[in-house]
Amino acid sequence: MAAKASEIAQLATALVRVLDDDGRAVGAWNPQLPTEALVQMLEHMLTVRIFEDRMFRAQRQGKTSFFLKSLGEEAVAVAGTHALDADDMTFPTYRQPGILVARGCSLIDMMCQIYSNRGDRLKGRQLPVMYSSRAHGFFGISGTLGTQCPQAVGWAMASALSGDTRIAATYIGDGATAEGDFHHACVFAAVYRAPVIINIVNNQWAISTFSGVAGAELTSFAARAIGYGIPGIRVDGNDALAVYSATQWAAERARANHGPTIIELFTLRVEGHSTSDDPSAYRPQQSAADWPLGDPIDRLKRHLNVTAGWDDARHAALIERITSQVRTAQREAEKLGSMGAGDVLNFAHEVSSMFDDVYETMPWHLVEQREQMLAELEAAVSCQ
Amino acid sequence: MAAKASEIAQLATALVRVLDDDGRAVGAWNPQLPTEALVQMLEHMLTVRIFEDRMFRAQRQGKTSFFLKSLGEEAVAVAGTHALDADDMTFPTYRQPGILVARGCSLIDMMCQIYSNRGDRLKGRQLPVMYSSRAHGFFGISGTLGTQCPQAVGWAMASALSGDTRIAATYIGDGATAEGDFHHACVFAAVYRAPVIINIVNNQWAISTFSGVAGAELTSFAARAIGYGIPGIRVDGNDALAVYSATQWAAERARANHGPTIIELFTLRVEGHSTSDDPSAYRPQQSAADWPLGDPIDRLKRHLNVTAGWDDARHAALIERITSQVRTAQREAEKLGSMGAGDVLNFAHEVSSMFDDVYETMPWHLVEQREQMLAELEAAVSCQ
Amino acid sequence: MPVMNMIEALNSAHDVCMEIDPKCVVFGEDVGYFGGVFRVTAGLQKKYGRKRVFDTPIAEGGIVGAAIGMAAYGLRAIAEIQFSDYIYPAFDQIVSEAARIRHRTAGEWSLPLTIRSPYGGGIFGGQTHSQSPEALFAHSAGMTTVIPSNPYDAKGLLIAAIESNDPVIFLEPKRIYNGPFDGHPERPVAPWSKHPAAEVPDGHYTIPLGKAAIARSGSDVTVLAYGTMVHVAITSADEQGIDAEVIDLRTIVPLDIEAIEGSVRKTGRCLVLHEATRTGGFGGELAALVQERCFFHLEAPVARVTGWDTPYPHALEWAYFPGHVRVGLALKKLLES
Amino acid sequence: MPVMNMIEALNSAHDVCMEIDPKCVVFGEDVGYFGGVFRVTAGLQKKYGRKRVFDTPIAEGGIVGAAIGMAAYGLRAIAEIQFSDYIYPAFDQIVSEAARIRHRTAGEWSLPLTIRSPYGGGIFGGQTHSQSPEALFAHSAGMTTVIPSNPYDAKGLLIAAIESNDPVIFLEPKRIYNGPFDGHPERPVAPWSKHPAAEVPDGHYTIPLGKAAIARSGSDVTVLAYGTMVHVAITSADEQGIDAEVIDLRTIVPLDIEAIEGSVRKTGRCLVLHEATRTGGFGGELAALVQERCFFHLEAPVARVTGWDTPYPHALEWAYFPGHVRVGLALKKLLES
Ligand SMILES: Cc1ncc(C[n+]2csc(CCOP(=O)(O)OP(=O)(O)O)c2C)c(N)n1
Ligand SMILES: Cc1ncc(C[n+]2csc(CCOP(=O)(O)OP(=O)(O)O)c2C)c(N)n1
Ligand SMILES: [Mg+2]
Ligand SMILES: [Mg+2]
Repeated sequence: MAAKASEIAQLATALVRVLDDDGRAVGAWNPQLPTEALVQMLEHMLTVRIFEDRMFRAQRQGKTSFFLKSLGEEAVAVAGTHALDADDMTFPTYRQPGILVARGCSLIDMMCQIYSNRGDRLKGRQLPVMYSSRAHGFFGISGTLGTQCPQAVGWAMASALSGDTRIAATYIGDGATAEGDFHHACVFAAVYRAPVIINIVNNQWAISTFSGVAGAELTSFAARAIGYGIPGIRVDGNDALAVYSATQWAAERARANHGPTIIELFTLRVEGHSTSDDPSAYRPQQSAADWPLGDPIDRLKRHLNVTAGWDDARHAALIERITSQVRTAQREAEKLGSMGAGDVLNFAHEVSSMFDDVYETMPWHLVEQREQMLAELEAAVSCQ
Repeated sequence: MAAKASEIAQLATALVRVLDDDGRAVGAWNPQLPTEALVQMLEHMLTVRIFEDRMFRAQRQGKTSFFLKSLGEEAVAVAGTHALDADDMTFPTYRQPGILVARGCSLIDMMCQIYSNRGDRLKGRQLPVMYSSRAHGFFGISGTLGTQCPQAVGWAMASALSGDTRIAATYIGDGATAEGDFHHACVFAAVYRAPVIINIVNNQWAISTFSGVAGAELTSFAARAIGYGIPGIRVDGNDALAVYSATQWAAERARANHGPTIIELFTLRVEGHSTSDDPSAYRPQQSAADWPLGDPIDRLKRHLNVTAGWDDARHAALIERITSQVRTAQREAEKLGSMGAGDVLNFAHEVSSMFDDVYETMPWHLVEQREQMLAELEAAVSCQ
Repeated sequence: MPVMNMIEALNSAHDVCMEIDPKCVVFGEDVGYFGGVFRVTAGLQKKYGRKRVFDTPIAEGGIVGAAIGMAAYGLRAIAEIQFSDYIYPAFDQIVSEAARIRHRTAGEWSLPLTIRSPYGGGIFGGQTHSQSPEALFAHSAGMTTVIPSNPYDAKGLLIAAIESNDPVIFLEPKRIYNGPFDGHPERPVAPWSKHPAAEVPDGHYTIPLGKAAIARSGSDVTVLAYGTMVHVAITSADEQGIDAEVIDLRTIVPLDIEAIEGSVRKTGRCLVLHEATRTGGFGGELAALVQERCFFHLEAPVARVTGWDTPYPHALEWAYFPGHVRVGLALKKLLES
Repeated sequence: MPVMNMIEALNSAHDVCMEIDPKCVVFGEDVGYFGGVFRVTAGLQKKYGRKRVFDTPIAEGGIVGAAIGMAAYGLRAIAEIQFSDYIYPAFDQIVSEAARIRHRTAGEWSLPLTIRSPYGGGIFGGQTHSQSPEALFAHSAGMTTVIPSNPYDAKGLLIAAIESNDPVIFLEPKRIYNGPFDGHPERPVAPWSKHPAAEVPDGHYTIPLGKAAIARSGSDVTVLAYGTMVHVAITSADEQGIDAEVIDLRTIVPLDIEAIEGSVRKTGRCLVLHEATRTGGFGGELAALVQERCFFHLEAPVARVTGWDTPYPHALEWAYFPGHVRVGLALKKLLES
């Protein structure tokens, strides 16, 4: 940790890499992980990709209202999570389903959320992919960008002042770093030396605007760290080993009470922002082969090829196993309904459940409104 | 400009000074100003100090509700303003009355604002020292910290896109840099290369908290600039020549369309935050002789001593002239009333004026409320 | 006469203003090159250049803060907040600054500033793409808050807002961007083209801020509504066969109190509608005003139909939305009491 | 029984909670070493240490954002916003986050979080040290909003707020920190010591959130008030010799609707008071509710007395404040109609 700290100033504008073009792990940041760990990472990244591919198609088939992929960014969430302890807390954005996958969340559970169906633990309240899973240390996603950052810092402050060793990791997109909340998070993290990792996922796009509109033409996002006196590291986000290693370094620092780290994960949003977006209106089409940093899955696969005899047959078998798991999960999830399954007035959830959890105990005005709603629904039915 | 730009990286954590301990102007940042310009600066700084001293006492005598000094920080506002063009726009905080003084605003006008009296152009609407003066390129002060920063950037963006050569300068306290607005200002300034100077007045205190609570223990405030790819300069804020020179450099840069500069002005809030504050509860008393960077007025005076034969007699005469001007102004201002002059219900302003300027044309509900208020005041009088 | 949907009409309002007044500038997240996520500013950057139409960083507080500075400089700033659910980071700049600068500087500065933002539900946007925050701005003295309900009004009101020398919040009911909505989610979306208010002149015209319109005349009950709810009100009255007068407020502050009083004095009954959560919503203000000013004409209490006091639930959207059933029941009850 | 002013009572509430529950943490601008600009947290850092009582950077959004994180961790977070005029930078964290996290996570996380802030005018604080933003929070489903009017209630309500598992906005009427205020600015300030509600037990007790108190019983008219206005209401009724029942709401959401209905059914008349600007203020909600629920008992429209729809003007403060004259006139008019 100390040795690497001396490089700190440059790290904010450099690009930390471990995997070279031949798939070899090189340099000081090589985390020297055992093969099983690498295979598991690969499996989790593939799971995310296959899962998202299917759910994207499900949305296109009208089975839910909205979907959004992390295609090309799988290493960011998966490898980062592998470097955290299982009970470290995460405050992600919508683009890190890899955290849930890496922590073993059931795919059915995630799909039910996407379908807002009877199995959705969030009771149909949230837009697809706005997961919440306390069991997996995954804070409920907000649709509002940036808000999770100071929350993560507060959680980390609370952990530190409680003498707990758990740390927090938060994620924010390149675009959202322009929000005041990002600044608040950095100031508070610095001032209280909070045990937190602030991950800036620079996928180079914020809907239709390239990262220059967020300031990337002038310096790196990791350089923001310098202004707060926080270590900042710019990492190749498509290099799972580099992501792992930088995260591990930051996590150890935080756990040893040396304070926060800002990690910029340089990657690429390969597809549109979401199913509501058509990127052909603002940028040229790219094929996976052209991804500037390479496909993170291919790169890890190549590494396993070179170092552990991972061959195409095993890779294909893994893909097949995952695909079949995903397919099974989807079937199970769809048994519990999907949004497009009935008409819009055929609700998967007890409608009155929307009044639950507004407060711990329901106040009179919500009780009244709930009754009014039920009467209204009855009237609607009797009209038909 | 180019020569100095090469030093930029270090400037954010260094301390730019011109005046040495013997009062000589040394080094690359010496602005080489003619004596008359220096004497005028001295006069403006002295005016601020004498003016504030009297107004502070007026508040203590019950002539107004509130007051706040810039004691020890006179060089920041005065020397900075001298380096700007007269029609450059400023977006200050409450602690830069020196801008108005340096731009020749009448002291009576300022006093009337402080007294909220009949002469107050702001019609008694604003807390004392929350001046506004379009004629002097001085944007109306907000009580809410930090908001002026992105406004200044927007003004500068507008100037640039209109092909105007005027630039904007804004000021923010060390404490208030923690606000999201500061971050927004920096991001927008960087992205649009706005012709703006963002001055961070690090007077080491924010009411009762020292600048460490805003992050100063980890790095300088000027270092924030690095994270945005903006040049940042840390300047001895009690060295009028250094303040002048850094401002001039930044202003030329901005006017030449090279974009924004962040200047940290390191100084000291010598007294309490305001008349509502008792600093003895949170920090030891200091005498002027102990000010870490020296009294900015003494330092400029010494420089004139050494380089222009400015002697104690001339200095005393200048003080006397200013004191008498301030006294005369005060007498004139008080002829127009002061807050404590009558009872609290004896208003210096047409009370119905509070309904003006809420909108360009008064809507019906304000017309009705104004009538109701007048009826109420009549009833109050007839009760007595 | 050209036929436009609401997006086209709003786009045309921008175009007309930018053409006439070189001081107009348009900006916001994804507003420039892309033309806005709802395409309201499509084509403007190409036509007027990147200096006058540009993308901003994702920082609503920065957008409004910079817009205030631009307006203080003398430009006419037109800012888009991508969804009104995301206007809160700009709340301080709006209520502490934009709303107050004319007053606190005693008129030294005024702010020709329009903040546009899509609002409301009905598109399965979940809790952060469905909110109706109008009441918050109505409570901020100095702000004008405008909500159109059809293409013709949208264009005329937006031009009036842009030309106003005061800051205006301009909330666009996103559910009816592409067609009026009768409150029946199960029916196919009707396009604007069949609606008379889709006839929108190409050129410049304004609809005065602070003036309501009678969207449906009637004599038995007055319905106060704005945005999407105007259409729901009309459908509900038609369906129930109730002779309701539907007043489309168009501007909620300043309010067209004369139109309201005139109608309520005539009908003696009043129903107030909005999609926003009920408690503390603008319906409270409307109900309060109506009973203060028309009490002795009222034959029944002023009733409110609103969204529930919960976040807008994604999949349960159509149990949340105050649709034709809720409005119809309220109308019937009001006429029975 | 100890006699306390409101500041002492609030300080004692903190002390009691911190003593009982090691999970309580207190923070805000100038809150730690200095003990707060109004001294509400004086002595706490010394007693409980810098880990549990600390100063924060000047960033209200950061304060509330971090507080949410702390509460999500499991602490009981007690944050001070120095003046409620400065709560707007935290508005997004409050309404988009604090208010919604229990709901959006279906109860996976709840937030034991209290945000205290002095509000209201009457101290020549000018437009940014005088505001009353309660209506904004009342419109945010998920928030509880509490406003005490005397030392005894302040302590009991604050302990209840701190012990609540939901986020609470706790607004403290700064004008009556040091003594009750009858609406006569020309009179010397009366200290709390002469007021019965200044008798405050040293130890733990709570006043339930959502329950009003009858501050003055009467039978001719019901006055709904909270904070400073409770005292103005009592004085005005006394001065006018009107048999008014003054209800101190104490919590505005959830509201004690039974207490309100009970009183209005009895008196048949209702006056609603607040210091906040009128349009869109919480008075609108109150008036709407009262006429919805007690219409056929009302002999006159529900009336409102409020601050004007302008910024709070520094030197004209006492023409702005809804004092005894404005309230007195309204009471008389209400009884005459
Ligand atoms: C406060 C806020 N403003 C605007 C939006 C609308 N919005 C949703 S995603 C997005 C782009 C985010 O870009 P980035 O932060 O880079 O994350 P990415 O989508 O690339 O992962 C925008 C503007 C929002 N959700 N919240
Ligand atoms: C948004 C906001 N939060 C809090 C305050 C209360 N307040 C007034 S001055 C002050 C300290 C400011 O310190 P700094 O920015 O260093 O400026 P200085 O007073 O030292 O010039 C605080 C917290 C405020 N005015 N605005
Ligand atoms: Mg991005
Ligand atoms: Mg300071």
